[in-house]
Amino acid sequence: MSVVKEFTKGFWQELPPFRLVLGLCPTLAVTTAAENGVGMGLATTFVLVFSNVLVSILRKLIPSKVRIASYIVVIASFVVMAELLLQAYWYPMYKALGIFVPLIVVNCIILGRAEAFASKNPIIHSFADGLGIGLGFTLSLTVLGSIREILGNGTIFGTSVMWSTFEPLKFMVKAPGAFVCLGFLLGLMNIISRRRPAH
Amino acid sequence: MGFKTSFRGVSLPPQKVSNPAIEDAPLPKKVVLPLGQSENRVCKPVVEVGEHVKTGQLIGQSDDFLVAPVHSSVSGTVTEIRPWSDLSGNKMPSVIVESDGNDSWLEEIRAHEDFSDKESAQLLPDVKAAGVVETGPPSMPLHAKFTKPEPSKEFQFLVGIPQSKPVDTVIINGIDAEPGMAAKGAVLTKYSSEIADGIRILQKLIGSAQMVLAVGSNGSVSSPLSGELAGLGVQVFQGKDKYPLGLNPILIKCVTGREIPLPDGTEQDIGVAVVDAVTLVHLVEAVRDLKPQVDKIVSVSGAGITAVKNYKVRLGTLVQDLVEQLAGLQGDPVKVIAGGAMTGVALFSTDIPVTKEIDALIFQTAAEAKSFSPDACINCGLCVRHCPSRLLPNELSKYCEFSMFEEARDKYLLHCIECGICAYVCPEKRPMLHLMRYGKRELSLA
Amino acid sequence: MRDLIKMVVVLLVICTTSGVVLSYVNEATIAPREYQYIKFVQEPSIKAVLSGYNNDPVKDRMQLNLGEDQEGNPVEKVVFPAKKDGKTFEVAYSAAAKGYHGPIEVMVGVDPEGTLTGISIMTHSETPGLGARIVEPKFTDQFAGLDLETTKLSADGGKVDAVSGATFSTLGVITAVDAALEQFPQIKKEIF
Amino acid sequence: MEKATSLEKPILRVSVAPHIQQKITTSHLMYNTLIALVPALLAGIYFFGFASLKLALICMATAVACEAGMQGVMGRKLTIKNGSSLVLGLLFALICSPELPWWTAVLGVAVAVILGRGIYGGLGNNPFNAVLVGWAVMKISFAAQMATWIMPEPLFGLEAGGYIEYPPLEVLRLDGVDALLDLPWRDLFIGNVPGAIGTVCVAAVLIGGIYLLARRIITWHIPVSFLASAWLFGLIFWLIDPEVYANPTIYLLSGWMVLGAFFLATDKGTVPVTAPGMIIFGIGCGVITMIIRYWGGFVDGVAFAILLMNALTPLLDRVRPRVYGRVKQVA
Repeated sequence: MSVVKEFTKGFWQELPPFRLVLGLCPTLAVTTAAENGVGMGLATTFVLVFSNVLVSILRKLIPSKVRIASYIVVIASFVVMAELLLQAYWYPMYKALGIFVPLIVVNCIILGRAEAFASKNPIIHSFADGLGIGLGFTLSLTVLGSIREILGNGTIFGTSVMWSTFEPLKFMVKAPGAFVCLGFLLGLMNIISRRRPAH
Repeated sequence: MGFKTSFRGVSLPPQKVSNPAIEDAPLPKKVVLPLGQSENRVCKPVVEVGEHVKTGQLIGQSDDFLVAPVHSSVSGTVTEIRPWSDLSGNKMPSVIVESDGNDSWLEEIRAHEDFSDKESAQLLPDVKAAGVVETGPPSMPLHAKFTKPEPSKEFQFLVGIPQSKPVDTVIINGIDAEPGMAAKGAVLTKYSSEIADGIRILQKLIGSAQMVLAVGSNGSVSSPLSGELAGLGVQVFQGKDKYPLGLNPILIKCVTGREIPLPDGTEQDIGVAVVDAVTLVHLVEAVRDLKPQVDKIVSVSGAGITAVKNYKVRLGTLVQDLVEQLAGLQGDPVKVIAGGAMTGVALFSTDIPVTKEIDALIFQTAAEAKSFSPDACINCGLCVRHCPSRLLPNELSKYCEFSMFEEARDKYLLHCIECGICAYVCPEKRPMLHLMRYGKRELSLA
Repeated sequence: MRDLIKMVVVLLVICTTSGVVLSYVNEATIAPREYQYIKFVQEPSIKAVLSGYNNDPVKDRMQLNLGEDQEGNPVEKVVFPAKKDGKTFEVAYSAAAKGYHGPIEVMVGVDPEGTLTGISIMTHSETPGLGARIVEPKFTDQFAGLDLETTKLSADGGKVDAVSGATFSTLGVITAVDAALEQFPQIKKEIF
Repeated sequence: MEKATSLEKPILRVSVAPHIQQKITTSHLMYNTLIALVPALLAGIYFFGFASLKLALICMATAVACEAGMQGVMGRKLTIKNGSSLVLGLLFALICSPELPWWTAVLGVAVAVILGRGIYGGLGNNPFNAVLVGWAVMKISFAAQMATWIMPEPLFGLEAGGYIEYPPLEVLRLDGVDALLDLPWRDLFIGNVPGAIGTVCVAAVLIGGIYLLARRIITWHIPVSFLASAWLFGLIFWLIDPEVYANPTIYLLSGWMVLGAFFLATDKGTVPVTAPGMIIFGIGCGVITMIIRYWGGFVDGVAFAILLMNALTPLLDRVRPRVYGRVKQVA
C-alpha cells in the first residue's frame, strides 16, 4: 500500500459519510450551510490527522487492554484543543457548530481510523490516511452543505446564486431536509459505484 | 347444539349447476389406476401384466394403515404397470387396464345386504377392504378417521387437548364449498336413502356421537330424509352462502365452536370427524352393498363444456377420454381444473386419471381463466379483512415471496387453511395462495 | 502484574501529558478567546445601546475595581466607554440577574446623568415564544430614557410594561438593569 | 367459434389456485376514491371559484407526470392508469388554499410523488402518507404561501359567510373562543368559511366518505374512531374549561378533521390492516390532532397526527386477533 493510495482512498472508496456511512451525526446536523460544512470538516480533519499520528507513534507502547481508553484520551485532547482554537480564532464558526465540536470525540470515523488503521500502520501512512479521510469528510460535508444552502437559502457561502424571485425551500435547511439530501446523495453514490465496479 | 354462523369470508359467485342430476358416465376403454395417494403411500400391485381382471378385483394392497387398497374399475386385461403422472406431475406407479367392455364384476354386488346386526369391529374391515377414501383435504382412507390414531404425533406441547380424544361429534359435510362443486348437494337430494343408511353405519361405527348434517343454503334436505334424520337424532345445520363454510376447519368451528389445534393437530384431536356427503355414499356402497369403491361422483362444469352435470365416473378414466365420451366441449377451453375453482389444481395435461381425490372438473374458457400479476402488494388490507384464519396474508405472502420462511412460520403461516380467499380478493391479483403453499412446502422440506 | 503496571503507567503518562498540553493551550488562548467573545457577543449589544461615538469601545474597554461585596471579594467590572473626539460621553457595561429559567445578561448604556440610553439582552434562556420575547425591540426600547427611579413595572409605579404573560422574565430584566444602575455612581467616579 | 369435440393437442393454461377472482382491482379502489372526492371538489369550486378547479387539475396532471417519470426512471411497470396518482394529486389540491401559487402546488405534488412514494417503490410501499409528506415539506418551506386564505364567495345561492376572516381554527388560536360564538354551525357544516378547497365543506366530504363506506372501499374503523376520539377528547376539555377550549363539535366541523378521517387516515398502505390496529390508529390520530390543536405549534394537527401514527403502523399491525387454531404452547 503506497502512501498516495492511503491518501486518495478517502476521496472515493472510503469516503466517510457516503461510502462508509460513518460520522452521520455531524453530517446531518451542521450542514445547513456550505461554510459550516467546511468548518466542521476541517475541525474533524485536524483532530483526525493528529490523533492518527499520535496513535501511530504510540501504537507499540499502548497495551491492547487499555487501547480504547488511551485513544479516547488522545482524541479528546485534540478535540478540546480544536474547540479552544476555534473559539479563539474563528468565533462565528464556533457558534455555528455549537455542541458538535465537542461531539467530534464520539465521531466514529476518528476512533474507527485510530483503531482500524493508525494502530497497525506506520506514522507516515497514518498521516496520509487521516488527511485523506479528513479531507474526504470535509468535501462530503461541503457538498451536502452547498446543496442544502443553495436549495434552502438560495445562497452558497453566503453569496446569492439563484434568480431573484427564487423562493428558498426552507425544508432543506431543516433536519428532515438533511436526511432527504443525504439519502439522495447515498443513492447517487451507489448508482455511480455500481456502474464503475471497484477494481 | 347451538351453531355459530359468524366467520370471515366472502360470497362467491353462485353455482352454475342448478338442481343437478347424477348420471353414470360411459364405461371407459382404458383406465389408469394409480396405486397410491401420495409419493410415500403406495400399494404393491397384486396383479401382473397380461392378467385378466374383473371389475372390483383387488389389484393393489399395502400393509400401511393409511393406504387404501386399489381395485380395478373395469373388467379387462392389465396391459402395463408403469409410472403415470398424477395431477401435480408426480410419477405414480399405476396399473393400466384395457377394458373388455363387459364390465363383469368379480362377484355380484349384494345390494342392500343387512348390516344392522353387524358390530363396529366387523364394519370397519369392510370399509377398509372397499378402499373408500375421504376426498379431503387431507385425503385419507375413511377407516383411518374412525380408528383411534396412535399417539405418535407430538402433542405433548399442546395444552388442554387430550391425546386421541374419542370422537363425540360427526359432521356430514353436505356443503358444496366452491364454485364448480355440486356433487354434495346432488347426493343429498338424489341419494337420500343412502345418506340415511350412511348415518346408521356411522352410528354403528362410532357409537354414541352427536351427528350433524351440514347443508349449504342452496342444498336442501328432502322431506322424507328430514323425517328420517329426526328419527335418527341427527341435527341439521343450515349454513349460509359464504365461502369457506364448506371447508372442514371452518365448518367444525361453526358447528362445534372448537378449533383444530394447528399447525400439527387434526380434527381427531378435538373429537370431531367430518365425513363428506359424497364419501358417505361410497361408504354405504362399501358396507351395505359390499362393493369396493370403483367410481367417484364428480361435478363437471365450466363455460367450456356443455354437459354441466354430476357424473359417476369410473376411477382411472382419463380426463381426455371422459371429455371425448361426453363430447360436450364448447367455446375454447384453455384451462382444466381438478377440484373447485378456489383451491383446485389446473391440469397440465388431459392424460390424468380421475382418482378418489378428485371431486370436480372445471373447463374454463379463455374469458374465464384468470391470470396473476407479479405486481407488488399495495397493503390495502382486503385479504386481512377476509381471512377466515385471521392471519395477515399480505405479510405472509411477502415473506414467502422473498424466501423468509422462518419469519412466515413465526407469523403463523402454518395456520393457513388454504382457502384461497386472499388471492380471490386481492386487487393487485397477486398469487397469494400459491406463495403461502410454497412457503409451507419449503418449511416442510427444511 | 507487569502488564498491570505497564497499563497504569501508560495511561497515567498519556493523561498527564494531555492535561499539561491542554492547560497550556487554555492559557495561551485566554486572551484571544476573550477578545472574540467580546467582539461577537458583546459588541453587537454595545452598538445597540451606544451611539454617536467615534472610538472602538471594545478596544478602549477598562477594567474597574468597584470595591468589595458583602463577602469581601473584589467586584470587578469591564466597561466600554463611548468617546467622541477623545471625550467619554456614555458608557456601556453588563449586568445579570435571575430570570424565570436562568440568568439574564443585559448590556446597558448609561449617560453621565445616570439615564439609560438603551438596553440589550445578551444571553438568556427564557421560554421560547413567551419569556423570550424580552429580546424584542418592542420591549427593550421602552428602557431608553429611564433612570433608577422609573425602572419599575408600570404596575409598581414605574414606566416599564411587562411582556404579557412573562412577568418573571420582565422582572429579571428590570432587576439586572437596576443592579447595573446601582453601580453607576462608582463607575461614574472612575471614568467621567 | 367452431365447436370442438375433443382436446386434441390441447394447450392448457396452468395457473395456481384460485381460478376465479373478484372483480375489484386497484383501479376500482382508486377511481371510487376519486369519485368520492368529487363532492368536496365541487364544494370548493362553489365557494372559491374556478381557481380551485384549476389548482386541482394542475395537481392531478403533475402527479400523473411525476409518477410516470418516476416509474420510467426506476424501470418499473407503468401503472399510472390505476388512478392512484390522480387521487394523490386531487387530495393534495383539496388540502391547499385556493390561492396557492401554481409552482408551489407543482413542487408539493412532485415531492409527494417522488419523495413520498416513488423512492420507496411506489403505491403501498411508502411508510408515510405521500400527500401529507408533500404538504408538510411545503408547509415547512413556504409557510406564508400555504397559509394565504381567501373569503368564500359562493357562485350562486348562498350569501358569502362573512363572520370570520381566517379559517375557524386560526380564529380560535388568535382570538380565543369568544370569536366563534356568533359563527353559525350551519356555515361551518356547509363550508361557508375561509379554508382549504376541499376541507371547508364538511357536508360534501361526508357524502364522499359515506360513499366510500357504502362501496366498501374503506372500513368504518378508522374514520369512526378518529372522529369519536377527537370529539370525546375535546368534550373533556370543554367541560373542564369552556372559556379556553371551544365546543368539540366546532373542532370536528373545522379544519381537516373529516377529510382527514375519511380520506387521509385511510390511505392504503400507510395504515394498519387489522381491526384493532385500525381502531388504535384512529384513536391516536384523533387525540394527537386535538393535542396539537390545543397546545401545539401548528394550527391544525390532522396532518402531523396522521404522519405520526403512520410511523406506528408496523407496530399496530402486530395488534391482531387470535389466529385460527392457535393453542397456548408450553415451551
